[in-house]
Amino acid sequence: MIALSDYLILGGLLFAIAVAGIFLNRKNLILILMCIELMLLAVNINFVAFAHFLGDMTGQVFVFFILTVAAAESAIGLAILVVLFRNRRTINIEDLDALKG
Amino acid sequence: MILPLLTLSIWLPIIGGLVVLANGEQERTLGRWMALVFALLTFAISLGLWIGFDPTTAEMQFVERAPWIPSFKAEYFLGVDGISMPLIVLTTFVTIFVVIAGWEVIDYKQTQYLAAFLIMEGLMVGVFSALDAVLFYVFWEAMLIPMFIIIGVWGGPNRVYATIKFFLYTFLGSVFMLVALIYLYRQAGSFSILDFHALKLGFTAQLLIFLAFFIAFAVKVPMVPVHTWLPDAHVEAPTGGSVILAAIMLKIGGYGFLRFSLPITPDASAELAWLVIALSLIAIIYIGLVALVQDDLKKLIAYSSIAHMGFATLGFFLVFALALRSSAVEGAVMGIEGGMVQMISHGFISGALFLCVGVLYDRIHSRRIADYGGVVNTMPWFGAAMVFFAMANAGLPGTSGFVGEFMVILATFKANFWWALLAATTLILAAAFTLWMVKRVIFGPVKNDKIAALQDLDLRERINLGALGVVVLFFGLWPAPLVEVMHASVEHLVAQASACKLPEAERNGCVLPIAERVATRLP
Amino acid sequence: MSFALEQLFSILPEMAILISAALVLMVDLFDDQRANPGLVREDGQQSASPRRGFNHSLTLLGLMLALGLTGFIGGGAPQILFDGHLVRDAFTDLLRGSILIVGILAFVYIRPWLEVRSLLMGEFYALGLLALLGMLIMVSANSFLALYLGLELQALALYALVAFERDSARGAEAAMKYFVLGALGSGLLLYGISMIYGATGSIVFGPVAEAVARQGMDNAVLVFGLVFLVIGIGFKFGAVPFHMWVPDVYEGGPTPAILFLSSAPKIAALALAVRILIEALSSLHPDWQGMLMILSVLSMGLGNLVAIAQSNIKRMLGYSAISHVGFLFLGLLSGSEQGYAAAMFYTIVYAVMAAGSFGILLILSYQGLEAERLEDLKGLNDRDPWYAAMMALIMFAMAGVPPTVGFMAKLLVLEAVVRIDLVWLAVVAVFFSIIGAFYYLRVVKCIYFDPPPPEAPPLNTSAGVRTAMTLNGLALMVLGIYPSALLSLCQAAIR
Amino acid sequence: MLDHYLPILVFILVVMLVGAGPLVLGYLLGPRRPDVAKDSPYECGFEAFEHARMKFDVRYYLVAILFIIFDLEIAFLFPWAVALVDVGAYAFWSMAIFLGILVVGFIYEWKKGALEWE
Amino acid sequence: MIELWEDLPRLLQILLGIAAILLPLLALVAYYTYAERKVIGYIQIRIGPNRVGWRGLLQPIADAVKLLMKEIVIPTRADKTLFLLAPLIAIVPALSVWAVFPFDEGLVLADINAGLLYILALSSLGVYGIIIAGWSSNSKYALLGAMRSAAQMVAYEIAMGFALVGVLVAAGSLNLGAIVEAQKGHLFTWFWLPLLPLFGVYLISGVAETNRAPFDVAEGESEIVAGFHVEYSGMAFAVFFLAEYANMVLISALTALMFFGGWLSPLPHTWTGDHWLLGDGFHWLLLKTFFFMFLFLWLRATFPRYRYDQIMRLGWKVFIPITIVWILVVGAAVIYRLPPWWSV
Repeated sequence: MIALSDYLILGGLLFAIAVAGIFLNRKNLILILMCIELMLLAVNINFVAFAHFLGDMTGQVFVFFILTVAAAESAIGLAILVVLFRNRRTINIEDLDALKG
Repeated sequence: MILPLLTLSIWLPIIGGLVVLANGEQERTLGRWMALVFALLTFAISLGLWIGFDPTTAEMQFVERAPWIPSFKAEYFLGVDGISMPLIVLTTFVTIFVVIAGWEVIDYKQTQYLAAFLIMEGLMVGVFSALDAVLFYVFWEAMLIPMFIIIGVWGGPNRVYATIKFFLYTFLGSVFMLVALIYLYRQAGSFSILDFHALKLGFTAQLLIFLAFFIAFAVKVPMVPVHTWLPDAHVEAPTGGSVILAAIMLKIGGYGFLRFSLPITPDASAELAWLVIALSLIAIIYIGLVALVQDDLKKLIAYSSIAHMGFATLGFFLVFALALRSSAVEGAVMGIEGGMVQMISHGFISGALFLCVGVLYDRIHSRRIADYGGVVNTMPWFGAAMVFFAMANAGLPGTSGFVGEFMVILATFKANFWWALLAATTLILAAAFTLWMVKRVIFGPVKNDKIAALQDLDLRERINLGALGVVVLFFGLWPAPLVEVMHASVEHLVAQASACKLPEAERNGCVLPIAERVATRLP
Repeated sequence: MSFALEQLFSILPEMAILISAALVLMVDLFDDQRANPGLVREDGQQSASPRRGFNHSLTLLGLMLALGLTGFIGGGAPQILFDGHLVRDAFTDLLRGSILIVGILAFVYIRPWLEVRSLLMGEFYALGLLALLGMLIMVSANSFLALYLGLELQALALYALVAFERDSARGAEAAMKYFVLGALGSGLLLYGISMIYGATGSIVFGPVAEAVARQGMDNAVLVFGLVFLVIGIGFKFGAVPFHMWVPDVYEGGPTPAILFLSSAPKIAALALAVRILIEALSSLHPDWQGMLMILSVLSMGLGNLVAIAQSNIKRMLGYSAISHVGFLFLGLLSGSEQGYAAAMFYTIVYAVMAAGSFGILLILSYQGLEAERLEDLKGLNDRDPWYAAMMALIMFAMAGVPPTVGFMAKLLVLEAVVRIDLVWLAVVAVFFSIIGAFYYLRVVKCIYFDPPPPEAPPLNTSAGVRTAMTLNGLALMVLGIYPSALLSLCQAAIR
Repeated sequence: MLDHYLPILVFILVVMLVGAGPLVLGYLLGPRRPDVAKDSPYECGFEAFEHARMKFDVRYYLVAILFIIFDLEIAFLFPWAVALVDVGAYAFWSMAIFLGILVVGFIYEWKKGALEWE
Repeated sequence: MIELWEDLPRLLQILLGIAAILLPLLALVAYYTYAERKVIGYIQIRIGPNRVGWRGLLQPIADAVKLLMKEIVIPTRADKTLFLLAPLIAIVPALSVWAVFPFDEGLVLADINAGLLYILALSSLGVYGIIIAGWSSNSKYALLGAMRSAAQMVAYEIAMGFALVGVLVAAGSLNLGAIVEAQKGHLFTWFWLPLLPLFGVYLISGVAETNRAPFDVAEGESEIVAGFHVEYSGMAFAVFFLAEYANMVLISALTALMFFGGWLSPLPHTWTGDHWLLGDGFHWLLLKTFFFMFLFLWLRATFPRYRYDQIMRLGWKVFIPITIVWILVVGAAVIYRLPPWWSV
């Protein structure tokens, strides 16, 4: 049987990959958006695992809401991306330097 | 008392200022008359304080106490004793002349100018009468705002630098005081300054609190290493700003020492009295020398102010050295009283001197000593006034300047001969820089065409300088009323300052507390 | 699953906001612009069509209604609603009210700007209302789920608002940065929540608090989750070192959006912190106190120091926001009711100050120029003494100079810190506040000491804007002189 | 419970084989005679004008976004539908409100032309 | 017989079950292509294939052999892996769905509670195959066709999903067997009547989902040649082809299951008893499925191709509002126990 800790480690790894992706990736914004999604999915794994092992439905319900929010988030993220691309003709992170103090 | 005189003298000018402000820039004549009326009214009310004051007691008088921030135990707590009351009257008195001085010469946004001074007056009265630390701090800091704007808007060419420097120096000093006040609140359970006076404190705590207060007040006074904002501010400020700055704002620092440092942290004050005294002596001598080489009229007066305030702080902190001898309590009282008299008389004299400079500046638009010479030829009345005030500044007997200096020097002699000797050099130095200045500006041949074309004082200026001159002369000849008013309070203060506030554990037999510890440090 | 109509009664303000958002969207949709070209004003500028203005009125009406309802249903014993997911107590009442008031101010200030740029669209209002709705849900949340949903509703609407100026490259970039880091923050927060859920088996604050109290700090999962929660809160507040988005967003975003994002969301973020750290995890106070302390000192330091170097006033205000966050953390980390009330007081006051400062920028920019450089404020006193006075008041309040309320706010948090014998922290705080005073003074300097640019037009603003700004500025003064009313509300809310 | 899903797993594996089998067979049995013309992408007989990875209309993106959002609504509707009888009128009216909000958004999209495809 | 079955190892049972489902299914799909040509031929008053075998009955076999022997052309600059993966992604979901399909009461390979969810999930995967095929071909026509058909499929996916929600509300279960059981009674207790609008939406969406005429713009020969699979040849093309027809069979079977009572007899049980022909049984399901499969062909022969914008409008602006309204109606009916369907 798969233990709770295995799920947590999986979730943690995915989460770490996502966070690392956000910070290390310097090329493509789409990748960042995907990392954000991955992050939320990692959280979902946690929630489902906990819910399963606690025998409590709340965690799964939470996952439902997270999924919805993730979808809305990616919708807005992509919309902003489109606006950005239209104005700057690039989605390269290194080119986003208009705002520096 | 039926009328809440203190509340009135705080809020009447503030409301007056707002009224003047609301009156707008168009109705200028109405605006300045209103400002004058408010200033006179306030003075009249504060005279009520003097008249109703009972000089036989050190108790707080005219007390008003109402809850303010209940959850915080901060109160609207006002009251005066013999130390603060004269300063309030000084404030309301000087403000009148500031208003008159700004009557015609201020062209740009005059109503804002007058309103700023009226608001400032209320706040300053508030500082002197607040007995709640939060209230005190609020007034203390709020003062900065109108002053900041006065210097910044109506000041000279370098005003921005000067005003920001002024603000930041004073702000820097005072925020540490805020932390100290909060700490005291935690210990005392209320923000009442009187409760702070009664509070027992350990030595380290006292030391830190003293330092926090010291930074705040030393900047304000100003004492030597942190004095550099003052010449800048004075030079750049408009005449009225300089007058208020020199005549009253500096006094707030001195007042702070008397109200906070000495009674709240007597042991730490004793421990560090040498520092204050040393700095005061440095101010007196070194700044006196600096004043000698100034070529700017205002700067010269500014430096002389620093030197004179050094006298005041010297007088205040003699108390520990004098408490050494049981017979010298009187000396200690005299030192503090001398300092107080010095502060008040300096209020009149420096105010008058800045007005004099203002008179010249309004005509010639220069403050450089080198631009003047032989003014007395075209402006005899002015020449007379200026010479008079210059002599008063140098401590000529018969003027109020003499009384304070004399009392402090006398007290210093009782404490330590060498200190007194150093302090006495001021008589020479002050005479040197003022008289030399007078010689260069007033006397001699008419220097240039501008001087030749000068008009003598008009009525407004005569009233101003004349009234101040009368006061200077009055207190110079008969200082008794002033000294009597504060006597009881100062005695009480000396008693507070020489009591040991350390908790039992830390006393180590300090029954003869301060005196002995001071004695070990005397040369 | 119990259902009673009274439960809906307690969320009437939220419902009012939701309905007005939907109405605004619909009204705007069916307002045919071609049939209704708008009036041409004397100055040749095309004013919005009457029905477009209707959006504005509808929004304000909805907010006022919500505010009235908040007062109407407020007070009384705490009510737990919807299976424990929502709550209505004094805390909710006060923060709801504050958010709505700040929201009303924001909408009043925003209008002329939008009007001049023909952006007076229903979407802006609808998004703004939805953001407010999210905040209201955050302050009434009693479970991690409700809190998270409110947070996201608010954040998503704000992301869109920042990107609202579709042709602005800087706006888009700011929105992207805000989005990525905001999403990252929510993700971290969520990860923390999942850990807390795993450790306690519940997402409702009450049971979580009980479970945490039982387990204490021995449970590694709990502490692990706590770290993520604090980081998430740090992101949402924009506390150093999670502040990267703040200056860029403040600088790049359109001013109205920033007005929105800098004011009321701070109150909601406070609710986030209070609900999580104080209601759910108060037993872990020793753990999070240290973390907050680090965040606080760093925020005050970096925020104030870097702000000095800014010439863009929006960016400067961004750094100033960071430093203020540092200050309000002081109240939170104290762990006492007094401290929490102080933090709350500070936050509400800050929201009002921020709304006012950006309001002035909007007043200055609505003529077409985007006022965002320090120079744009020059000579404001000559152009309009009253606005100058108000801006000066706001700046002094931000610097914490009495008698403005900024001082009272600082005093309260400092007291809270001194109360737990962290005098050194108070000294650090006041030290940084002196540095902070410098750049606020620079703004006042520009307003009062510098001559206006020769081409600067006089400021003709509507009576509504003037009234709002007057109330805004004077509130800072009045609250400074008489803070008891608000303070006692804050204290009642914390209890 | 997972036991029920075992057949599904096996089924999917088998189906993969069934799907891959013909491909492999076709690969093995069919000829392999590539030439340039045959392997060039179809463009009505012309040489390719430009890169095939072209930009396409933003409307596809809009559709994708709308799909995601509506699909998630469905995700909410599924559990609701199954549990409707147990939860009763409360659930029904909650969902009515939810769908009401959804409809507001839908009307918005409609009027804004997000659903148009001229 | 039963004992023998139960003594088999579990895996063998499963494999046999799978074979029992897949082999007939594949045969059905193969002969569906033949049926299509024949039916449309007769509708257009011609004969259709008749050379290979008796009446052309061996035609599908011949086609398969022919395709098997053809070259699988991989265009230059195509993403080879994805190019070959795409047909697989198309066919796997189309066939995998049958794992949870109940053919008769209790006759189901995997009796899971979330059967409908599984079907919905898998059938939405098919679109990936199309997108990947279009993108990896490195051809404009393929890409455009893929985008179009993807947009169309997702649009109708929503309508379909909403329609399924209606079924769920009516049945109160995600289990397909339970959904059939919920329709027990007679022809008029089947869900097609109370869910008439949803039935229509589902059926038409099904046609659109499978990119069949009249919604076959994605591969419209006259517009964009053959859409996403323009570059596919040989067996790779055949697999796409297979997937499409498998999907049609699936949609038909699901319609029969969800709206037409599956294996239930149209006559009330009280009349028929357990009669081998008139009573419930697999043959009813088969019959109903064949009917809908025929409907697919009929539609293709009858209707002209829709324009793309009309397709999108139909999906978004007609079907979605209808379904939303009807979900609420059904919900209210269930909650407030509308006779005759939910009077219990």
